[in-house]
Amino acid sequence: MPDRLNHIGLAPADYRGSKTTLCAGCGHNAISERIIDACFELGLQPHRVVKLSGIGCSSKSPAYFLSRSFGFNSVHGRMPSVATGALLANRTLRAIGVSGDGDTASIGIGQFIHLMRRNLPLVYIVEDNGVYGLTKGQFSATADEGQKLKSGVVNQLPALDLCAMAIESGATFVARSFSGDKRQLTQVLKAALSHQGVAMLDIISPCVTFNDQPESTKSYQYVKQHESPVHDVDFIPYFNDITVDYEPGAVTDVRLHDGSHLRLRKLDRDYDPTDRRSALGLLSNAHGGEEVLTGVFYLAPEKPDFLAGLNLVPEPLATLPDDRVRPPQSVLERINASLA
Amino acid sequence: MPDRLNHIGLAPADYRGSKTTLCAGCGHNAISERIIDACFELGLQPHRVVKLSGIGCSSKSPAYFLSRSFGFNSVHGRMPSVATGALLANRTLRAIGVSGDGDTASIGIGQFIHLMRRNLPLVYIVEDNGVYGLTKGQFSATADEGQKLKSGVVNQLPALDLCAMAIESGATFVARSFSGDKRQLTQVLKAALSHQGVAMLDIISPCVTFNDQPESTKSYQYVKQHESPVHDVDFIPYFNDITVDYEPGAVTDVRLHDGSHLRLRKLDRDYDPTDRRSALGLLSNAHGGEEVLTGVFYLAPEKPDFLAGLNLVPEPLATLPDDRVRPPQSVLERINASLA
Amino acid sequence: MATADLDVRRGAPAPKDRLVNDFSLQVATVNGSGSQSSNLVLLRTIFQMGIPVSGKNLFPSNIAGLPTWYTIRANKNHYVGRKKEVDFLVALNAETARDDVAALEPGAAVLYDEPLRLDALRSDLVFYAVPFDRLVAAVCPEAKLRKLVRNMIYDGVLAHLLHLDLAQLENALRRHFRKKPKAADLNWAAVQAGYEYASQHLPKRDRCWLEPMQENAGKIIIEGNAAAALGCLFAGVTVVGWYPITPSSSLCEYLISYLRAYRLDPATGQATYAVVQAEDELASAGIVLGAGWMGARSMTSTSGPGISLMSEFIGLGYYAEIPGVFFDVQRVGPSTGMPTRTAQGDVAFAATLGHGDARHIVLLPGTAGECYTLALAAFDLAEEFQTPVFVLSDLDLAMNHWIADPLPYPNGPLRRGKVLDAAGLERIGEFARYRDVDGDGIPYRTLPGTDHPAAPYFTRGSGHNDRALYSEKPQEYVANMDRLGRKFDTARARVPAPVLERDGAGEVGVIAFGSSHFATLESLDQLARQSGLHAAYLRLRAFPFNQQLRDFVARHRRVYVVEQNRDAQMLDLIRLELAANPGGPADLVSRLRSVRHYDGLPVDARSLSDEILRQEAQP
Amino acid sequence: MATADLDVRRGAPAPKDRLVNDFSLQVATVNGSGSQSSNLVLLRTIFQMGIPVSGKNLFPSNIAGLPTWYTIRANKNHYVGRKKEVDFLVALNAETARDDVAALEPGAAVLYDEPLRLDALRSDLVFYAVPFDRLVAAVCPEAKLRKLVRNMIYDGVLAHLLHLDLAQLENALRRHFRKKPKAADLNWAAVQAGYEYASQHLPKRDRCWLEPMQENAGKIIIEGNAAAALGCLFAGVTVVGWYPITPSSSLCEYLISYLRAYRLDPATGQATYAVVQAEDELASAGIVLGAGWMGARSMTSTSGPGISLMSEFIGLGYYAEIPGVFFDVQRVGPSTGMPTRTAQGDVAFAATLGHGDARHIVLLPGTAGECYTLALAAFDLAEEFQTPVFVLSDLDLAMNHWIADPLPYPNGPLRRGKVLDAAGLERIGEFARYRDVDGDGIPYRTLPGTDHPAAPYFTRGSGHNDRALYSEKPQEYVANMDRLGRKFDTARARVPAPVLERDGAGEVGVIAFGSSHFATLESLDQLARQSGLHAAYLRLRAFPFNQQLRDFVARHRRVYVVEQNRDAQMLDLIRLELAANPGGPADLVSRLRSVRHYDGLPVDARSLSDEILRQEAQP
Ligand SMILES: Cc1ncc(C[n+]2csc(CCOP(=O)(O)OP(=O)(O)O)c2C)c(N)n1
Ligand SMILES: Cc1ncc(C[n+]2csc(CCOP(=O)(O)OP(=O)(O)O)c2C)c(N)n1
Ligand code: SF4
Ligand code: SF4
Ligand SMILES: [Mg+2]
Ligand SMILES: [Mg+2]
Repeated sequence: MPDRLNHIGLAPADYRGSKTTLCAGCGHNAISERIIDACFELGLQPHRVVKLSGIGCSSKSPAYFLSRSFGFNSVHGRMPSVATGALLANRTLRAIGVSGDGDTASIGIGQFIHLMRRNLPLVYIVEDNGVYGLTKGQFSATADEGQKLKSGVVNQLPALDLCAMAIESGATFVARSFSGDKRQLTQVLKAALSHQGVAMLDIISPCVTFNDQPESTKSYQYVKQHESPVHDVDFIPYFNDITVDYEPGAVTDVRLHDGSHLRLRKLDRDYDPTDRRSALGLLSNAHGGEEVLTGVFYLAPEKPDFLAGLNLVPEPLATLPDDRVRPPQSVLERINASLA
Repeated sequence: MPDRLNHIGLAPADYRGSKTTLCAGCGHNAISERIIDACFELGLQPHRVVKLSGIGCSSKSPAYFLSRSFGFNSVHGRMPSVATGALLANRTLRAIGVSGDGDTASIGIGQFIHLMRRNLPLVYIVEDNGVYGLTKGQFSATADEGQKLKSGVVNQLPALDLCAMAIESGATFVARSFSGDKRQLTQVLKAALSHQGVAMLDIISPCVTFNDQPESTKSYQYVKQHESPVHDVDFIPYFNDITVDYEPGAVTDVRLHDGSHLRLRKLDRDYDPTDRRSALGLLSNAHGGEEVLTGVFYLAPEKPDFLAGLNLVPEPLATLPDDRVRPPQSVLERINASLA
Repeated sequence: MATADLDVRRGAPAPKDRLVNDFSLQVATVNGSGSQSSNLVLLRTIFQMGIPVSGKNLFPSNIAGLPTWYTIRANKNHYVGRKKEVDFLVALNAETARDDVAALEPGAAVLYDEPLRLDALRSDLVFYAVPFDRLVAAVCPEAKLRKLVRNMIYDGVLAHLLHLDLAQLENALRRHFRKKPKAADLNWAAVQAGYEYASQHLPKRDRCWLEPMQENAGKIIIEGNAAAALGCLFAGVTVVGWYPITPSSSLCEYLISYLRAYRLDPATGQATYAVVQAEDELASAGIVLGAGWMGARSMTSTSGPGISLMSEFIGLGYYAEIPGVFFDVQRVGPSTGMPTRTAQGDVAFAATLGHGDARHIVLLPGTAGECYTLALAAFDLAEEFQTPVFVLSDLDLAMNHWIADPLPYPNGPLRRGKVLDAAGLERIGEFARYRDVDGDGIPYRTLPGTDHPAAPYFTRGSGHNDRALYSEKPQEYVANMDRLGRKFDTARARVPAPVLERDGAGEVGVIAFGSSHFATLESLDQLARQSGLHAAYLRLRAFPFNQQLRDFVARHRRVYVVEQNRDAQMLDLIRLELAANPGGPADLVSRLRSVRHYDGLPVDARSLSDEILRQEAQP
Repeated sequence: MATADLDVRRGAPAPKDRLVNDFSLQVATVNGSGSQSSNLVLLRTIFQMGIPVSGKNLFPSNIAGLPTWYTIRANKNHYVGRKKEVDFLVALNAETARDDVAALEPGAAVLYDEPLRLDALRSDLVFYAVPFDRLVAAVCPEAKLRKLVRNMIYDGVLAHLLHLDLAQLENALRRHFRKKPKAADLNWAAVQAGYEYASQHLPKRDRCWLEPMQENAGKIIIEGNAAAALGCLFAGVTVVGWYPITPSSSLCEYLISYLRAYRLDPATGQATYAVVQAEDELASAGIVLGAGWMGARSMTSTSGPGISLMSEFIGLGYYAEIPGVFFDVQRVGPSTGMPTRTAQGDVAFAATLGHGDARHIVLLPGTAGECYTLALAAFDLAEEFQTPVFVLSDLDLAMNHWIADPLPYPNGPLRRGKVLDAAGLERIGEFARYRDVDGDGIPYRTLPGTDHPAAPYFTRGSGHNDRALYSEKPQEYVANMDRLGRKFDTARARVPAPVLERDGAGEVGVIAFGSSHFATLESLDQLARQSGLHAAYLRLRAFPFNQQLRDFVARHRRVYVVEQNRDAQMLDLIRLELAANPGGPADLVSRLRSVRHYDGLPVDARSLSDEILRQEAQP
């Protein structure tokens, strides 16, 4: 059966990447799938897209989608500046940045805020699991207050709300979704990819390996009981992807692999995301609560993006011909004369 | 006439520092004076106070108050971590951190947010002038959108609201004041110095030398007209300190040295600062407006501070005797046995 | 190694062909598939049999699903460095099995999961097929748990084949699962199943043999990071700021668990320490400096990327003269390098870290035991010299298990340096923070909070005079810089001295440090035994260097500097040392030769010997 | 300098005692008091009189109120480096006046503000009192503006005393205030008032004399940072990420104004460049790398603290092979060091920046003209070698005014390196991002957006094979590292070669670089004239070094390496170069000697000569 084709004649396979090396059941893999779907459905030209990331399990994922696009796996927490340089050099490309909650909210919160403030036309995805996956399970700054590590360390600090932070800092598209919500996530991604300005997507993406609630007595913990007390997590069981599907305005309970529950609430259909003040109010009401609110919280489609503000020539700066970037000899002569 | 003494028998002079090397009329000098007043009035023991700062004109100012306290002028934008280490080492001291808007909102926003989130018992003062004073007048991230530099560069980015950021991040005492408002500033400083947790004070502190509105035709600009076009600002005129005094609930117009005006509004006496949500709402209403709202926006006196959460012994960790920090030989023997 | 005659299809080799307590065994598996317990139990069993042994985990930068190899080397001569050749392969990873088998030397043995059908690949190896799935199903009725215990089967098979002491094996296993008795029972059943299967179906045909020895009496087995953490514990560390990064994370994680166990006030349960997981490495470094300034024993641990980020703060620490201990557990390359591979690549960077002129004390543990003792020394040196001190470990040392002597209890009080309290200030009269009172370049300091009018001072970088007042005066600047230079010179005699590990015939010397130690020892024996080359061996333990290094070079005609980086960084530091301090033979610098290993794997003796012999053959 | 006989109270010295076009004048004043215009007008007047001259601003890390000194040196022999002795002092700062006067050599002249009454301090100097307040009041009725023009009075006084060409002075002044004619008039009135006062009341008694020459025909006068900015402009820079820091800020600020003037599309007014003031130096470095990766000519400028913060990113740039130009305008010490003092302290740090093994191309401009030409070269080299390139300037070179030849227009197209577009990919068939196709270690690259199926690749640090696929294979890692080493070796012959500035008698050689150049030239003349020592002089312009350096050392018995840091960083790099590449005389390394200057002031010839002579007197 031949693949269905999109309006530029490409098949879903043309948007795939290399085989994932993340854990089975990791939310990040589901997000990669949705990015593939969204790009396919929008009919983006893969070579007109660039992928950038920091460091972490999440930041590895650009290797697992769009292998026909260029990618840059840079340094921990500082991808926003790399993306800024890249887009300045070639404003004609669409850029997707993938980060983790450690990469963004801990080491990277400074660059995150300045990225939002600049409103750089970048789809910025935080694959948010509340932990440092790649370094084996320490807390990130989005971990819930009171959460407990295997070692017994309890997180006593409040979680940073990246959506509120983004709006405060000047972002023009701010949304939250869940890795397993195929329908909503694909929609949000498509909207973000069509937004002219920074689009910040905080995507809850459970880490099946480290984000476990020790008090839970279910599945994953059950396996854990029988595992050996080596310093690192030794055995990583195989999990299937979690999926949910629910309506705007509704609430759904997701059971995670560790047996804990996540309660998601979707914004109503009639929610107006263009009012900054009410978006912030909504988030400050939800902050620290039991439910995770999902949807597009804020949208300022008219605000000119950073590149627009620079009044650049339309062509990529990177490849302007010599005579457009080197002033003629007469200019130098004039300058020399003024200094003589 | 002998100086009046406070309740621990010290005179105001005992709280002074070395002679300032900042420009005459700089708001930062007025803030130093208020810190001296507040510490004197509270009767703090100077040797029980430490002063920390980053880099900038503002960050120099700890040398100009409390010379009987230890001070640490560290690196640009990263004073919060130094203060964290210092307070972990000796929780019995009171710490005052002084930063600038460049030091805090530009290079330092990451450490700022994590400091607020940790609720470290530090009085964190931002001497906020919207520019980098010490490096001669570039924009900081609190500069107003649309502001123009001498070179003609226009600030196209929205200003970060440090008060809103602080509340979002978890701060437990958040206020804004004006360097020239002697009465309010002293009060706020005293309250902050008495708060057990992080106290973030965003103090508007005009830079007489670089924060000039080119369209203004008054005083400072007038001088500028007659100055030579050297690359740097060459001549720095002498200005007197600006002072204001107005009532809660009232509005006042301050004329700055460059001839521009600053409109300040003081919170009503009956404003309730303990409600996080309304504090954020208030700030999001004020954001980008014409007025600068002053007062204590938010206060969460009950929230335990970072040091409390660590369950430390009451004495300074720095000077615990050997036998309290080195476990006895029997412990090592037990450990060795467990590894044998 | 006369392997050619071995008939791999027949019975066990004759005693003379056996590799008794002298072979390496590799388990090839998939990351996250849970073989770590089986491997550690195996390692510990051999350890408990009194045989020198080491275990090295070669793992990918990944949580689950990529190939990983665990190598156990048993060696009666205490050669516990990496050995390139694998004598016994346990092949459980379908993805790499063909390559793994292809890489073996003739005569090696392969234990494999039956469905992989590896025996068809080569005819010069000994193959043992084991039906893992069938065996595990029999012992573990609960399907869910099978994957967890499946790997324990090969411990049982190996018990039979290698002649493991079954009692020790059970002991090691129960010890491993001491907090989960049910898991212990289940795993032991799997071991037994493997053992039984092997006894019935797998007649011994390979050459690898274990026989009990008495070499480990009183010894411990420990990872370098755990030992370093214990060093910090017993050094009385009070403030820790850290940020996770492989391969350093486990240092702080071990430390946290030790602190929680042993550093709570018995009466109140309150902590005599504070640990902060910082938001990044800039912040960890700031925490270390803030705490050190305040008078605490403070530290962090990180790896190369973190050291890069700490450059500004550590440079400030040098100038502002603030103590602090910085563990750098080295790994390969930049952030997206090979973070789970080992290297000694930060030697030069650490020695002079920071813009402008700077020189740092760098300690170089060569054994797990030294991860402990040099951690202790680092805190003393940091406070005595009021300066950041590096301890350079690496992934091999830090994350692998090593046999060590029991860790010695430190003697004498903590050496906290020249700190003046109020009484001290009274005594000395005038206090000038940066004055060289004693001629050793080390000034006196006071701690914030000291209740004395002369105590407070204002801390900045280098723009100050000896009374810590702001100054841009040229002479005051030079005087301060020269004093800092003097202070560093004072350190030469006070840092851990190099160890003359072997004396040689005078012609050839070898210099090594850090985790190259065991491979170097083995290489020296190889060179002596196989080529009659009797080389001396000096093991460096610290920068700055002292006279012993110079003398060692002067005593030899050719001196090989062994290190695990591309750019011969230690060699360069030695060259500069010899060139900067002339005296003795004029050609000292030109006696130095370089032996480098930088492929991400721990260095092995054979590579060293080959390279030294290659260079010896040249003029 | 026979000054002893000078009768400081009598009339003008005899012609033979005069210092004609050979003296230094210092204006001591207070920061922010507005003397910069008077000083620049003075400098320009002397320049326009055809006399070689330089101006150095010694300012504090402060905006207003602290002491500052401006030194103008006029020298017929083109000695425009710093001279320690001041021949003529303009003393306007009450706070430092006593010290300033005390430091003068006998016979020097002092022009001072009358109320300071400095003439009572010493009897062996020539004093001129000037009533500044009275004079300025007369020409400037508006009290508010008096402070602004007050300093112009000393230009008038000096015009009389030093024999400045009045027409040139007026020309220079009007040129300076060209955009503010009213201010020009007012200032010119102040000059005239000073001139008149001096003519009437101050008979010439000192020895400093100016006479017109023809040395500056066709020359320009420029700060190093402005020249560097012009280099970037004509190199076709397109993306700039920067963060303010003294003394580098003015580089980007000049660049911004040039870009705004000359790089807008004439038709649309749209910019062919993008400049971002980043939030810090980590971000600037990230912007440079992101843009370089995308194919833009990108750069940043910073100083030491910024370089420290960029360590991780620049290290990544080396491994990921991304072009980018990094200007490091060096200053003294850490953040709270002496940020407004000059140094060459980042040489070693830049050469190997980053954890792990790394080697960077470092360019070393020695003149303002070279700040321009080496900026041009840096962009070509960065793209040709696909690597971060440093340009190391310093405060002295960057922020002071220097005479230079007119800046030459670059010839030939931009050299953008091995970039393959879609057509190129078609042509070559197989594309492997990190393959050494040409044997020079430099691979080919494609730019994001290239519309060809073979174009895209995934960029990471070092953990990849030659097709840019993730790999942890030891051999692939080593192969890549070795190729990077080869690439660096290729650079030896392609970076700007050292310049043999002087040939000598063969015995003694001097090596210098950067802003030490002019002092070194002068010192060579001093040594020859005063001590008969005819030394050769090789000026380095880049790291890595090449054969010329080695040959130079081989041709001399003793080679002095001049540099402005404490730790002899360049000497160390040279030692390592000579030691690592043996061949030629065995004792090359031991021929090197060190001449260091690190007090924060620009190096001066006398200090160099004295130090060389001191060492020459030693065995
Ligand atoms: C400078 C630096 N510090 C630390 C690390 C180690 N490190 C790698 S990934 C990671 C955390 C990743 O967490 P997150 O961004 O949440 O990603 P996840 O793995 O959870 O998807 C850390 C600390 C690094 N690579 N670089
Ligand atoms: C790492 C680093 N980058 C840059 C600088 C240069 N620098 C010194 S002060 C300053 C800005 C200060 O601005 P702000 O904090 O607003 O203080 P202000 O001078 O306005 O009071 C900068 C960029 C530095 N010292 N260190
Ligand atoms: S460790 Fe967690 S975040 Fe990382 S790949 Fe596995 S499930 Fe995903
Ligand atoms: S430059 Fe501005 S901020 Fe700095 S001291 Fe002067 S007035 Fe204050
Ligand atoms: Mg995460
Ligand atoms: Mg400011």
